[in-house]
Amino acid sequence: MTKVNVLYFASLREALGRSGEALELPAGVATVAALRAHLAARGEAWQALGEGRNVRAALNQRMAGADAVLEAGDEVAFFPPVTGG
Amino acid sequence: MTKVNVLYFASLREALGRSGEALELPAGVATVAALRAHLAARGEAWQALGEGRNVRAALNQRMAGADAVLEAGDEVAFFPPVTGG
Amino acid sequence: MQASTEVSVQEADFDLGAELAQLSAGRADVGGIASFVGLVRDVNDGSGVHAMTLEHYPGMTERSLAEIVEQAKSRWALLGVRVIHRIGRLMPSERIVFVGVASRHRGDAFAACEFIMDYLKTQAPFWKREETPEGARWVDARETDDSAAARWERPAEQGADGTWDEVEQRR
Amino acid sequence: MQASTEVSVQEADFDLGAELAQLSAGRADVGGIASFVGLVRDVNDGSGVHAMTLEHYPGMTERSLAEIVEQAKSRWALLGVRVIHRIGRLMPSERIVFVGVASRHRGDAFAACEFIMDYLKTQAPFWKREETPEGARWVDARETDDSAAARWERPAEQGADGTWDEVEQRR
Repeated sequence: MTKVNVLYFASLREALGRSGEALELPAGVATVAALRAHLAARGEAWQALGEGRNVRAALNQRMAGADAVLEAGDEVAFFPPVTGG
Repeated sequence: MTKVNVLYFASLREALGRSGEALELPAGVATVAALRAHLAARGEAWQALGEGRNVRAALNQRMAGADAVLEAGDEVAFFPPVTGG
Repeated sequence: MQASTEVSVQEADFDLGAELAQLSAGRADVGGIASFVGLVRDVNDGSGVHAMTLEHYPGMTERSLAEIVEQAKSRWALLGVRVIHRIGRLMPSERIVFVGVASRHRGDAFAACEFIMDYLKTQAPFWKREETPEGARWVDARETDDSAAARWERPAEQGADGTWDEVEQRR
Repeated sequence: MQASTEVSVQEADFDLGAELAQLSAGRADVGGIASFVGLVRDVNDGSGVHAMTLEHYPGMTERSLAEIVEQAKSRWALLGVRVIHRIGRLMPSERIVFVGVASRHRGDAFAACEFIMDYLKTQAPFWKREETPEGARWVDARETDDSAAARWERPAEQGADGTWDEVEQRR
């Protein structure tokens, strides 16, 4: 069982109506990209995570590529491009 | 009669032992370069203005090239490359 | 030794003069301090802005700012760096961000200061939400910020910090 | 309107925080302020420096600084500029020069601030005399300052301000 903690920020947090969730990864969901596709497949608001949407990801508080591999206990965050400064 | 005011700054002022002088331009001395050569020809310390020495000039408080033409009442300054900031 | 006070993420405003003075306090080897202050503008993308709220990703924010500072220190000869980024609700003309860099020579100070700002703009997890007469809106990321950050990339480093978009483009 | 207070050549020190605040006082269209402060270092070219005296060319100094500021304003979209250069005898870690530039966007503020510093270093008539254990000495101009200024030259402008050296090289 691979449990991860997922966080959502900014417009994505607003669109999804939540700031995060604890999630058990289904079989076959082993990368950031796979997790994103899995979440987008929930439909409706979750399509904000769908392909073509400008979404960034962080794995354990570091910017992460789509191929980054997930492990139990990881913190995965999805958010729009940053706009600070 | 073309009278100009000549100023010397920094290491040049020190080398020449003066900060300036009123000067009547001899016949044929009509440019910044000619004035510089005329002054250098005074010999000894004045060779600090000689060819090959790194000297800058200003005409009426603007950086001036060697070919700048002198007129009566002009303020001509000679100094080493600036080192402010 | 300085690491603990180099980066601050805070709601409170700060004293610019004091922060700048701190960068050369008690030492006489600093030749120059380059700094940048970002302020809330009352107009953005053609709309009036009467307030702005900055959301961030606690933990990652501090970590990413610290990493950006470390990168700057590895590229230029720096004697001191200070980064302050505010969060929460801010009014027009209030300060958002401060970056100050001390060095022996001005070239290093300028380059590192601009580098930190450019990277902060594209790498640090902050998001701006503006209140306008037409309602609240999330600020869109600017392509000019991406290109500003990209000009600092050295060939050997490209792709090293593979963001999502870069990875997608490589497919 | 601002021209009268944009440039100061003075013996007195100044309040950095107040100068920076002044650049965006009473307005909310400033998005960023880039600034630079130059300080007296206690070591230069391998010698200890226990004091420095700045000589200048009264009249030309103010004029050349004002012209440098005007050039910067013609090249970038600036909302405010402030240049302060001190003269007289200064001790290590004392401030020598301040350049602050306000703009809507940070790119313009950074570029104009660095441009003004680079031009000031090569065009404004100031000269430094250092007191060292080996005696007093005039500071030599640095070639790196010339090349720093040269990178801002645009093809159409080259030679336009023909300094002596340029003219000599053209012979």
